[in-house]
Amino acid sequence: MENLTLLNQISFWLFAIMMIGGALGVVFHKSIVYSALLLLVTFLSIAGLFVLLNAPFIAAAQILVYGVGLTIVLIFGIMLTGDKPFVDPVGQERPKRYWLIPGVIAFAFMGFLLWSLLSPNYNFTAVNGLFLERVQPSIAETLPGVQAIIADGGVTHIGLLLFSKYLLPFELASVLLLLAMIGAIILSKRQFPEEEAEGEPHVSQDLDGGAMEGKSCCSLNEGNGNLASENFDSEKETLGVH
Amino acid sequence: MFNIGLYHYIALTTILFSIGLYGVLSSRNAIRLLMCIELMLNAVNINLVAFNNYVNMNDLSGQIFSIFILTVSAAEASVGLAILIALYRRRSTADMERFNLLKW
Amino acid sequence: MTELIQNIWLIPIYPLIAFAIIVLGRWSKILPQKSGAALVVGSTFLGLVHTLLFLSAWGPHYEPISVSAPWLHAGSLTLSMGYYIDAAGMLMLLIVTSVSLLIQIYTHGYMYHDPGYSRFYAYLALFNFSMLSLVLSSNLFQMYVFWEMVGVSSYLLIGFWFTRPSAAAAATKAFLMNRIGDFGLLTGILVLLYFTWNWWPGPVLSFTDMSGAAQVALHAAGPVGFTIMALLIFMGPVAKSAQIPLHTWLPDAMEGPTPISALIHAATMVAAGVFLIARMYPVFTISPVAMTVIAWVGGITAFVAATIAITQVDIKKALAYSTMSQLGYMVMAMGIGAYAAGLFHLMTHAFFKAMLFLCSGSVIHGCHDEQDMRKMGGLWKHMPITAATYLVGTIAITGVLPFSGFWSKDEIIGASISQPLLFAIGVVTAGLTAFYMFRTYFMTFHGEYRGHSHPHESPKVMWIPLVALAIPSALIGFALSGQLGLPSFEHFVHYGVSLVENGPNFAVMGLSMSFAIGGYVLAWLMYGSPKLISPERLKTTFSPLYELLWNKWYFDNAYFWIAKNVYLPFAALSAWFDRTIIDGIVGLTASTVNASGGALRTLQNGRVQSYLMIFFGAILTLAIVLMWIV
Amino acid sequence: MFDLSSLTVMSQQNLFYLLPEGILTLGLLVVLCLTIFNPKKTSEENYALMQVSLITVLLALSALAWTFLRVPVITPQKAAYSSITIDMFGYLMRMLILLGAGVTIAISHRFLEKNTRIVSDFYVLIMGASLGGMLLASSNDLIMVFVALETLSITSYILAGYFRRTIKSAEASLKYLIYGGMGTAVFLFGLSLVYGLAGSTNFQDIGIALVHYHGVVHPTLIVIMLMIVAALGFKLSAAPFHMWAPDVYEGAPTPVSAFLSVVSKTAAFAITIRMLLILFSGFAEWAVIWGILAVLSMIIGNFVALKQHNAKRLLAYSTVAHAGYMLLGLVVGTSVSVSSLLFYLVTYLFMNLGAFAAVIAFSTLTQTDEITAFSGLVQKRPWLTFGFSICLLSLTGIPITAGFFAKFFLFQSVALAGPVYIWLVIIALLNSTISMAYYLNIIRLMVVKEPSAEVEAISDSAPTSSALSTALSFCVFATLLLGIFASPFYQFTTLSVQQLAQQRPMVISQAIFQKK
Repeated sequence: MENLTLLNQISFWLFAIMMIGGALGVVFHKSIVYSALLLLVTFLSIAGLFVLLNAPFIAAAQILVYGVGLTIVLIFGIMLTGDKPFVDPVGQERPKRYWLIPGVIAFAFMGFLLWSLLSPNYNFTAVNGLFLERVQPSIAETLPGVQAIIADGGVTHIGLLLFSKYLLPFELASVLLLLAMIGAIILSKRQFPEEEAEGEPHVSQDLDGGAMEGKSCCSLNEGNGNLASENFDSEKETLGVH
Repeated sequence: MFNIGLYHYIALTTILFSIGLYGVLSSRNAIRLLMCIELMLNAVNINLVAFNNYVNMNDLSGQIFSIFILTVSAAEASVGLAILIALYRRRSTADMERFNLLKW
Repeated sequence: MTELIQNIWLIPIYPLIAFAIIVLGRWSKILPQKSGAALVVGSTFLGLVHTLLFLSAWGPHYEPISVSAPWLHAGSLTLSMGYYIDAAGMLMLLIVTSVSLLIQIYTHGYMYHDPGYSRFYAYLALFNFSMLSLVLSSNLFQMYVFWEMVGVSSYLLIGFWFTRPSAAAAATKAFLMNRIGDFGLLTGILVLLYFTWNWWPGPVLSFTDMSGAAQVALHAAGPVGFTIMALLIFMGPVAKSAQIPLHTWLPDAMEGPTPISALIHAATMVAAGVFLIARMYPVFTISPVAMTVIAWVGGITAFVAATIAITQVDIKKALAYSTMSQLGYMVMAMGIGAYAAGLFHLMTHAFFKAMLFLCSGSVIHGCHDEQDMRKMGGLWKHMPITAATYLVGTIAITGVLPFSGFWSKDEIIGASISQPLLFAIGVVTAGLTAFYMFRTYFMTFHGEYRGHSHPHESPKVMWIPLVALAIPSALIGFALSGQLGLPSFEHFVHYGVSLVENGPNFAVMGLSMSFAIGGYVLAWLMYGSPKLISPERLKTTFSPLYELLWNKWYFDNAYFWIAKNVYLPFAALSAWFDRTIIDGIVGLTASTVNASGGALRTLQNGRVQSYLMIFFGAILTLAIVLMWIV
Repeated sequence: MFDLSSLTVMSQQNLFYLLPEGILTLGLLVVLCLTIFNPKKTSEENYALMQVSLITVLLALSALAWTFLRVPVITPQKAAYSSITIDMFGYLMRMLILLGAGVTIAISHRFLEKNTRIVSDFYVLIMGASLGGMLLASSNDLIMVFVALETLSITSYILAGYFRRTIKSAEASLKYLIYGGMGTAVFLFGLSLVYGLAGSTNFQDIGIALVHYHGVVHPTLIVIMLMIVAALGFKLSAAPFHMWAPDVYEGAPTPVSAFLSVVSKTAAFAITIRMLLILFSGFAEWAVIWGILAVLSMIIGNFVALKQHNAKRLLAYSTVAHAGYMLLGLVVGTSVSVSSLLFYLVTYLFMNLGAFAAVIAFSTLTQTDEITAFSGLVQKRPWLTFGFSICLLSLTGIPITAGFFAKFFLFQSVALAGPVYIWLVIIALLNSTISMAYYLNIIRLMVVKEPSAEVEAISDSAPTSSALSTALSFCVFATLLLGIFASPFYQFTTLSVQQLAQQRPMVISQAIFQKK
């Protein structure tokens, strides 16, 4: 038992460091592709934390939905929008305030949250929660949630809840997924059959053809910003009005 | 320090949330920005599961909440990518600095 | 007869029906082009007949009648709607129906060739509906509702001629100025409601219970709070009756068609402010400070507007400032407690000022849309009826003995004798009034015609209303002065026990009339007398042309000398103050708002990440605020 | 202790009350199937699909009325395992959302046909968003709140980018998604903390759990409040969380802007009021936060609107300002003020939808929505001008229109709550005086100015969509009618608030309602 606790602690720190490191990598790595891979690392570490938190089902779902599904979708997105422009142009630094102000805000926010959530005078167990650390293991094991986890990782319990107590949100989520799918199709499809007659509306640089290869788009952001602003002006004239 | 408890998790999620926040506020690439939103939502997920574990094990509603967040945020991310691609077709860039036609 | 009394609410409904018929008829193109006049005039005539029948059935003691029905329930607040008619209301009803009847007839001639003929009549009907409803309102809230509606319809009418860009600006200015007043009025109403929340025995805010409510509010709010409340309410009349400092819209509003100037900006709508003061008299009378403020605002307006009127060359603007000045008299009368005198002057002024405006409209019409008096002159020959009626109006307003202005205005001056400074203002203003009115008269109708078009008398449909209005302008003051054995005006219209001595005071009247005659003589010397030197003699003795011109310039120089040293500095100062300070303050407020709007707008820089920074910055700031407070 | 056997069978879960939502879902699927299996998409078919959608919404509305009359809600009922509450407040809000959705569908048809070839999916998305909004308005569970809110939000993101071929629409959509995603993240963080404090997702349980905190200055509670306020403020477009609104309103297709400004806002107000009155009824700190937000929204909304030259952007800032007025009702939090706020919402729905309908009608005719282009419209389209003017006057708060009474009721309820609040009312009145400048400017342009080139170009034979003109007339009519016959609606709102008060944890003993 003692070894198991130790193992838990070691795993916690391992996952925590991996998670934070991965997250920092997502934010700070120059290449967007590496960012996506580091995001995968973060997701998997979070799945590990879920296991530690007695939520094996969520951990599995995390790996399946985030670790596999979402990361792949993101990588598809990266490929569709090209790789090169996403390395921040060398020698062309953004103004300081573009990272300074966010940094200040994020730090202040973190400080505020840490201060108010971890202030020693108050804690989450004061009201009616059952803070397991303080509960005798024998009592803890009588809790339905714990029993469900012990039995089959909580799968049955979660399934029953989803189809009873949370039936309505569940059904609504299915409608939501349907709508999101329709929306994603509408938004990302290049041309619908009924639009063939009118063709693509003329835009200064219609880059649909070159988008996959990620070639022609590079010229916009590489090198100096003047070129980009010129293009920008020409685009301005063709804005749709509605 | 070595006794892992609820507050470790809260501190962890707070840090993760803030990293995501910094990323959203500062990143220039729209896809990176979407990733950072996912980071923030993941922080919430850990929060919920941790609370479920440490505060109330009478049922697994916290875990179910996080399942819903999982589902919905995946939908949101895919819609976000679709929008980004639609915009990319017109602007041929994913640079957040250039998406400022609508202003004032 | 009881039906007549019970159904008095129909009076505003007639014009509403006319409005609906015109709008729907013109929309569906069923109604012929020029049928607006018949409908609207008919509806107003019905209203006038109804009013007169009601008057005959009402007596003998003329007890106020109040009927209310619940209208809106909002929580524990129940607002009601109904009608309340007393002598003051009856007076307004008579003025509005009779004056607007004549003006609507006149309009047919004036607007006949205007493409917006039907639209104009529709707006007129809408205005009549709002105004009559305002007059009949049974409680302050209902009155406020129609007060705003009157503002909207007047906005539409001032901006009627969209071909003139200044008209649109004037309309907006009028509306915004009025809104500033209404803001005060509404705040005042809310404050009054706040203090009398649970008190009202009958319908909330009804005029019948107003005196009790005033006492309750005074008790609850204390004198200071009560005075602030009364002054907030007074802001409404200040804007509506064009009192300083919210008056600048009225001269600008002259951009509207002249019948509108006559109806709205002389006879009815601007008088609504005075009427509101009369209705809220129970509130004002128990606050001495408020009364003093009212009296002084009125007095200063009367004087300043009169001095400005001296310099005006646009005939309608001169009349507009004259209106302001006379409204100042009325408000001053209210402030010094001469309730009856104020309303008396309201009535006589409605008749003669409406007539003066219609005359000016006739002149403008006859001179082919010329409003500059320097390009008129000698019109007596071309339009004798207009000139004669204008003369009647001028005499009436200056307060020469038997004419109506004498009785009403001098009653106000007489009543103010207890406050010497106001009295002096009143008397001096009477002199100024005579001067500027005769100045307009001489400049327009005497001397040589200085314009280029061919002036002509207006058609019958236009001059008949002039003559019809000239009769009450001349006689109604005398008739109701109590000198003829008839019951006097105070007999009908009074507020409790009169606070000051009412009725003619001949010593005072003599004084003010002598000032008026002084003004007249001065005007004659300056503008009337060049006519003594006939143009023929100018032509025959052509060699001393320069000399004669010199002579002409001599008169003008004399005028300029007097004017420069006596009148103009002050008039110019007033005008400057008016344009620079008052408009400046208003403009400065507007530009401050505008500038801060522009500054706030730059925050919206199009970067969604900046927005999010503000989002989180706001959360953090709110957190600090909360930590601070809690 | 949670016991699985306590969960009864579906038939006992009051699902009867969810008939309108069911009809809406069914209609959504029907329209979707018709769209998919009918690839030709001629103009007639699109029109027919619009009619089907409209009929669905009307059916849902009548189902709402029928369920309401069939089983009167005397006390609040729980349904679907207490995921949602059925009460009069919910009925009112669901009615408003359905009305807003119906009007949006009616006003969008011609506009969509002019601008895109993919028409019918729009209705599917609108119905989906309304479904989310309706369930949000009556939800009683944090998970339900979240899922319903996201249904509303995600469909709104899609709708904002519906004209994906125009840059502005796509950009608006992306901005909305990013801002909304952050809003969601913050909201969820707040909700997770609520869950941590209470150990439950059910409103009643949370309310009871939070009773222990009344009167305690708890930093965690402040975090929760701020996060929830920020997220809901984003949905309500209250300053300083409003920054997305002008950009999105300008960029999005105009019917979507109308939908967002009315339906989305109504649903957001519904959940705000519900959470505030049931979950957090015992915390006085809210008043301070809402007060700051209200004043900021009024000032920013009105001041910046003065400088706008695009009608949609102007209306966006005007919605910010109106959110500010409405928040005054929450600042005070008495039953009278909250019911005045609800009445304001009812009025706001009609007048704002009417204004947007007029802008849509105009831009369908002229392909522009610059304010200066409206000049002289009265000469070409007098009835459109009339309707627009009535809506604008109502937004300004001129008497006899409903907007005036809404403002009057709201302001008097706030002013009567205490001397402190009179200052708020004075600020609000000053602001509504300022707002006159920009609202009247449009009327002035339309009525008294020479026609602009765009207006001159309108041909007399240009067709007007009958659905649009019906919807506009309906809004104008309602705007006028609500002013004169406000009482029945007001009584309904009063009853709604009473039923909300019944749902709060009993321990507080209605303290907030005795504040007056």
